[in-house]
Amino acid sequence: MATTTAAPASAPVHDASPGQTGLWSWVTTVDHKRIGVLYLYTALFYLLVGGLEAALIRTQLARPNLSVVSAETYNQLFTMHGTTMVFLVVMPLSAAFFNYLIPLQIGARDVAFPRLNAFSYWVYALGGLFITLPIFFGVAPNGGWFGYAPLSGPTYSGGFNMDFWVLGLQILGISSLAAAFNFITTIINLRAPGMTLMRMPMFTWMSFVVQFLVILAFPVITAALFFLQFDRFFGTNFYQVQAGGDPLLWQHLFWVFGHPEVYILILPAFGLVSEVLPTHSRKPLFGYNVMAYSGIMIGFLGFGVWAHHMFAVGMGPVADSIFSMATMLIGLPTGVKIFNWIATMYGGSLRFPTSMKFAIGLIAMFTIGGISGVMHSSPPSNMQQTDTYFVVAHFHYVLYGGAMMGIFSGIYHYFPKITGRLMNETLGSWQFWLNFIGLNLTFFPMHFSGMLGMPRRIYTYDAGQGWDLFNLMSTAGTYMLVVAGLIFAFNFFRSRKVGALAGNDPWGAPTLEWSIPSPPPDYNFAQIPEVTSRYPMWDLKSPERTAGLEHSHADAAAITEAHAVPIHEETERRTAAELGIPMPFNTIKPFMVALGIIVMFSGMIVLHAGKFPLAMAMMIGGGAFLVGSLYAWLTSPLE
Amino acid sequence: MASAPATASGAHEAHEHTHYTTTGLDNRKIAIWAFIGSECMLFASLISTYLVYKGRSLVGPLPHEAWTSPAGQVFKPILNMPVTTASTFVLLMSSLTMVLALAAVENKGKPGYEGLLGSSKTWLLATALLGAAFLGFQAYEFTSFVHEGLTIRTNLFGTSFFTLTGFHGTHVAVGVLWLMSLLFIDLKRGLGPKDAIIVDISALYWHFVDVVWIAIFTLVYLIK
Amino acid sequence: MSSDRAHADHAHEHPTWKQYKWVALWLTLITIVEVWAYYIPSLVASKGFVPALLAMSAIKFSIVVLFYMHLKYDHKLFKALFVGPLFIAACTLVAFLFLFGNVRIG
Amino acid sequence: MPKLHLRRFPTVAVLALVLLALSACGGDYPNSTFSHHTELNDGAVFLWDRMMLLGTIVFVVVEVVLVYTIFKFRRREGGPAPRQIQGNAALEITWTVIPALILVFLAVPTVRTIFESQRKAPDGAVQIEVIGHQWWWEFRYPQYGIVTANELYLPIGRTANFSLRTRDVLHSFWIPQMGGKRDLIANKTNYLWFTPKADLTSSAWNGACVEYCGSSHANMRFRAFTVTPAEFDKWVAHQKTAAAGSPAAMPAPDTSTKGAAKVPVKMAGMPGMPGMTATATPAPAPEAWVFPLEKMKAFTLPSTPLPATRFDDALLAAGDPKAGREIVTNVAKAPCLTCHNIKGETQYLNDDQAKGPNLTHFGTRHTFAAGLFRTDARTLALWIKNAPLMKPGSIMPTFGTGEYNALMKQKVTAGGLDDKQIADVVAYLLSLK
Ligand code: HEA
Ligand code: HEA
Ligand code: HEC
Ligand code: CUA
Ligand SMILES: [Cu+2]
Repeated sequence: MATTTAAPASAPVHDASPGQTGLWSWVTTVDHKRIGVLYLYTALFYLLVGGLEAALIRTQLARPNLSVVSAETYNQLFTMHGTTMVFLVVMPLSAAFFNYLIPLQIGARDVAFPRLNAFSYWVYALGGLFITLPIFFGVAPNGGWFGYAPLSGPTYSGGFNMDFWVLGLQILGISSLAAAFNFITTIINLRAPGMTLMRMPMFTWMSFVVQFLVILAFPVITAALFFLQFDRFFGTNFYQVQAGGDPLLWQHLFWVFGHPEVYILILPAFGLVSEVLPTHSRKPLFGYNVMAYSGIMIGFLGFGVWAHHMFAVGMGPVADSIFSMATMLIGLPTGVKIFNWIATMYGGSLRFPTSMKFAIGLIAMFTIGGISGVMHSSPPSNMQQTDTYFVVAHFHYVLYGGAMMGIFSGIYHYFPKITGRLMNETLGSWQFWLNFIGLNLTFFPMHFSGMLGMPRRIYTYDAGQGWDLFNLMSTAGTYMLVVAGLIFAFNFFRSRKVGALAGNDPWGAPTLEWSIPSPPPDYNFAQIPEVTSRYPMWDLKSPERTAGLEHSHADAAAITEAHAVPIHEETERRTAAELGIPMPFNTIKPFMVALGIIVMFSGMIVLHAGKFPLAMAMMIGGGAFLVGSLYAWLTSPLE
Repeated sequence: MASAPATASGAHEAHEHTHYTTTGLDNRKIAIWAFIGSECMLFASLISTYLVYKGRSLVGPLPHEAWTSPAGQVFKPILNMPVTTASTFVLLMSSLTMVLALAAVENKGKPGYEGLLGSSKTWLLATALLGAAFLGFQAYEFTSFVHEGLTIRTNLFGTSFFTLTGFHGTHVAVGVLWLMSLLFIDLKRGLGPKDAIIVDISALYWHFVDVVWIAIFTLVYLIK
Repeated sequence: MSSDRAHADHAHEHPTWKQYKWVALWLTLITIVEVWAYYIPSLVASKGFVPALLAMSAIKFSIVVLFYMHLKYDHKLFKALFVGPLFIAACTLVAFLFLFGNVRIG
Repeated sequence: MPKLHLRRFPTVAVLALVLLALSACGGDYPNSTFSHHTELNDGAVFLWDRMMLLGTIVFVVVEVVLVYTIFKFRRREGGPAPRQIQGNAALEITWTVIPALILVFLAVPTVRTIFESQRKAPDGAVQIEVIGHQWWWEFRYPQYGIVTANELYLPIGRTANFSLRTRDVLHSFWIPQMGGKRDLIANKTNYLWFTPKADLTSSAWNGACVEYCGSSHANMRFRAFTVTPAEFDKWVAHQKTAAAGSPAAMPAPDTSTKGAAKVPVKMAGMPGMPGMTATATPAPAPEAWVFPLEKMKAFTLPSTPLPATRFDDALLAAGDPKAGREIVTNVAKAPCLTCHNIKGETQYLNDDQAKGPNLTHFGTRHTFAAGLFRTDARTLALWIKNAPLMKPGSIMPTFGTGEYNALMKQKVTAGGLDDKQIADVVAYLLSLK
């Protein structure tokens, strides 16, 4: 529960919402910014967990034939490392930014469904515990992060381990789906007058695409997990080979979800650096339209390439060829992004605060991961790469070198908006360089160990296989990453207290969120700004930069209806009540509904333990609690 | 303004006093369409699974073919067309009553909507009842299958069939509950044009569930 | 987007009782034809059976969506929100049938 | 604002990469995928080279332009305000089209190679059935009626056509130096073929399971021996025979010089127990041929650490194969044959039911437990005593009396074997030449 205790500490330095302090206010909040902060803290906590898991993995692999951890523990470690990093770290960190930024960037007072938003968070927070806690009892999931059948089924994983995984992912899916419907609606419907789609900040654009990936990809894994759950709990035959079940069904369903999922992980980071780069280059984003379209393109193509994870299963030459070429195609829209970012910087006036370093780091490192991705996409060659450390190298370059770098960039960039204070740049610089070197030291050698024959997911390997040096390097690099992580944590907590005051707009950034105080008051915008171009804050502060841009006014009706005013900086801090802005009430009900869900799911575990009456009590009790809370929620007024 | 009284009006996120929205559309309607889009993928996965496993069961009973077990027991083809045709018809008609319910709510008090056509209560009730009838047919179908030797564990057909139709049935059941709560509100305070949105989104959901059944009926029942 | 506002607010004329009736009738008729065809062995055996059934259910599907869900008359945004996912879902389903050998090329 | 550290950026990166590349070229890499030992591998390496070339070009272009930009356009005091450029259609088209062209150069050979490598295996191939088990490999040569485990013999210059199946979860079959990799999937048979090139000498390779398959996935390895056709024939002829000491092997004419029924046979070449002798029934012709241990390079000899359990060497030296056979082949004494088959002995299971490796010629295998251990008496004794202790999760039960049975979560009492019995069993197993 480190999350809930850590959370209050993050209360903004000068709280803009009177009476909004204490644990209770955090449990009941429906403010998108506070929910964003909750996401941020929780996900950072899990980053620590996932990072420590990685450190243990690497320690075990430092030398051949070590026995730092047992085989069984190792298998739980890598399963939980992958699951944690994907579902409990990168997705929620992205969600933290969705929550905090989208309403601010589009000029809204909150998201479309504030209580649903709180619900998403609590389902995530509780679901995260559900899937993480078992590791302390040695019964953590151990089937790998993609849980291939039949190994994940009842015949070969009889214990509770995979129950936690199946049910845990279902829970997390609920959270992601609820959030996605919320953000889709928010982005479509709550933009300030004049904020056309093609004027949305690039982060909002990428988030928009991601929400569609979520609503289309998650139902598929939901179905796949239901099948597995039914197999495990009710004796159905979906993946039961003795009844003729086909293990490839799981694989196809999983990767129909799994590949879009990797773009769910990367696109928000792409969005963040698309905010950071223009700001610190003092130049607009190069090829804005193409940047938006390429994001859509990546998302769309992402649904047609899943089987590139299955080139070794023997799909036959036709399918192999089709999926191979579709996969290669994705390099094009992604390449456009890389080139456009560089072009954004080209000819600019570059400044290099930590956020910029990380953003550039993303460009440099993601490219490496992207290229090795394209190398995977050629099946005859992939046959030598798949399930080796070469793949591990690929996905850490895109995930750590891409997604995490982008997220760090975003954290440094938006920390002043969130807390009102700047992070320390010297420490930031240290963190960046340790990260940069550590990441290359950790993951670059994996290309070699992989191509030199080292399979992934092995808890030990024999001496004399030609892998010793590379593994040692990887482990050394990991320790550097741990140090970098500690520096980050220190910087983060310290800067919250003693960082230099930021003011509204410390970076000279172009978008709406910088027009309001840091941290923003609970109502965000005292008056909804009217947007006349893509870079409203530059319109205001350095109009020469946006002179070449198309400017136009929103129609009068919309302006009047929204009580919108021309773009301006808001500096005064008043309460919502003083301004007469209706704010949603705090409420515990979303938390209660989430709790009901968790109790029901826990009942399934108890059922597996054979305690039928208790299980029924939990499921029926949890269900009743859920329905009751939901009824109370739906029938109580929002504001 | 900040403390508008509770209106106890069903699925209410956004509230009475209308906020500005970019498109002028209601948030909830956008959300329900996004949700329906998402459901397309869910049902595509379920239907794909059923089709992929079609003809792969190692033992009977089977949907369209007779099957003799090694022990000599004979199983008839299991699908019962007359019953399913009836239930399909019921569900299709429930869509008709649903649009009538929506029209009644939208046009309450308008000329031409005075009599039966304007009675939202009748149509909501009719829709819920038709939905319940569909569920009744399904319950009958499931129990008779079990009696004939097909359970969710028997073979791949049983597994994927019960799961697919079960998921659909669950959707119908949720829809029936939703309709009943609308009916409840209608009885309590009457639904009028300003409530059209909450009826509209439930109607969209309801029709979508119907549309899914149209696909299932063809792919599962009609095509051998 | 702002230009859509006026049109979106209340302007969409919903289909009327007359249309509703016709749609219901068509749904019934097509269903009858489908089930009738199911009972004629020679039709079932013919090549056109499956495509015809698919076409008929596609028609039913479409008219419910267009008229009962009034997508035909509604904001174009909703069309996009529905048709996009439906397209991806359909493609995925078809791809599965090929991948698992239910349908073969040639 | 702190000092800029960007100057270090290219230097460090380039240096690190160069160092790595160097270290990768220098050493000895016994499992390298860059060999050209099969046509399958040629295809993969060709594509790899192509990708490496194109990838390097893309990489260098991107990074050079990036680094140049970073240096060239750093903010300078009093520098000019940047020109505000929103985009450039021509440029953007260029950097879409050029990568597209690059991809064509990759896609065309890719598709060609896919179809080439997945066509039917040529006639005259050795058929090999590979069957994956949690956590060991079964190899069958249906043309010769051979069933063996964990060690694979491949004739040089002749196509090996593998059909791959699994008895439980998914596995994946891979010999890095031979190229390719194919998953073993339940309810499906997969195929893979390649031809060890004629210029290969008789040598040993490592193989591994590369699909996560549970606790001992890391321990699911195997050896492959590429041998000359003549050697292969000799090996086949011998492997076809029944096990030494089995009733089936008995009636064979006694060819030993002394005319005695039993002769002490020197256990040549058995590592770990030099000079240990055992009595064995003279094996009938043909003469056994196995890949000579001396020719196995260090990397093919496992060095898996053994558990701390001690075993009395003297007992081992005194092990009696005949007594051992009594134990192993008598299910009343030990249940070995309820899982293992030994050709020529009473058979309880057909090959498709056997849960454990076929032990007929166990003594001819240099490694056991899926390549985890070398076949020597001491290791084998520890194995019989407590296999799961040496190989996590192993389905081979714990037999040593007093040993902790992890599966049953209790110590072995009834039905266990004492050290003397184990020594006999070991002697017997090693005699299965
Ligand atoms: C952030 C996550 C992320 C991203 C963005 C990507 C991006 C890509 N991935 Fe990756 N991938 C993963 C995460 C990700 N991947 C994960 C987690 C796995 C492993 C899962 C597991 O097994 O556990 C995986 C595995 C994986 C495989 C399967 C490997 C195997 O198991 O055998 C393949 C195969 O094709 C692949 C391909 C690609 C390709 C082609 C891209 C492309 O999108 C990359 C495009 C980018 C570029 C190409 C660089 C920039 C472009 C230019 C500079 C233009 C010029 C370029 C060219 C002409 C080539 N990935
Ligand atoms: C986003 C995803 C992500 C990220 C960031 C990482 C990060 C890391 N990963 Fe991970 N990894 C995966 C996703 C990820 N991984 C996946 C999906 C798999 C496959 C799993 C499977 O096979 O099933 C995998 C597998 C995997 C393996 C292969 C295991 C195997 O096959 O046997 C290895 C081995 O070295 C590894 C190592 C590392 C290392 C050293 C890091 C390092 O980069 C980690 C560095 C981070 C830290 C050391 C934490 C720092 C701490 C902080 C920043 C604290 C901040 C806290 C506060 C402010 C409170 N990973
Ligand atoms: C429950 C089934 C079972 C029984 C009973 C059993 N074994 Fe095993 N045995 C196995 C399995 C499974 C393996 C493969 C283990 C592995 O490599 O993970 C094995 C492996 C072996 C090996 C190594 C074979 C190789 O080539 O790797 C030997 C030797 C062996 N068993 C001997 C015996 C003897 C002797 C007995 C009787 C005392 C016995 N086994 C009883 C299942 C069994
Ligand atoms: Cu078998 Cu991994
Ligand atoms: Cu992928």
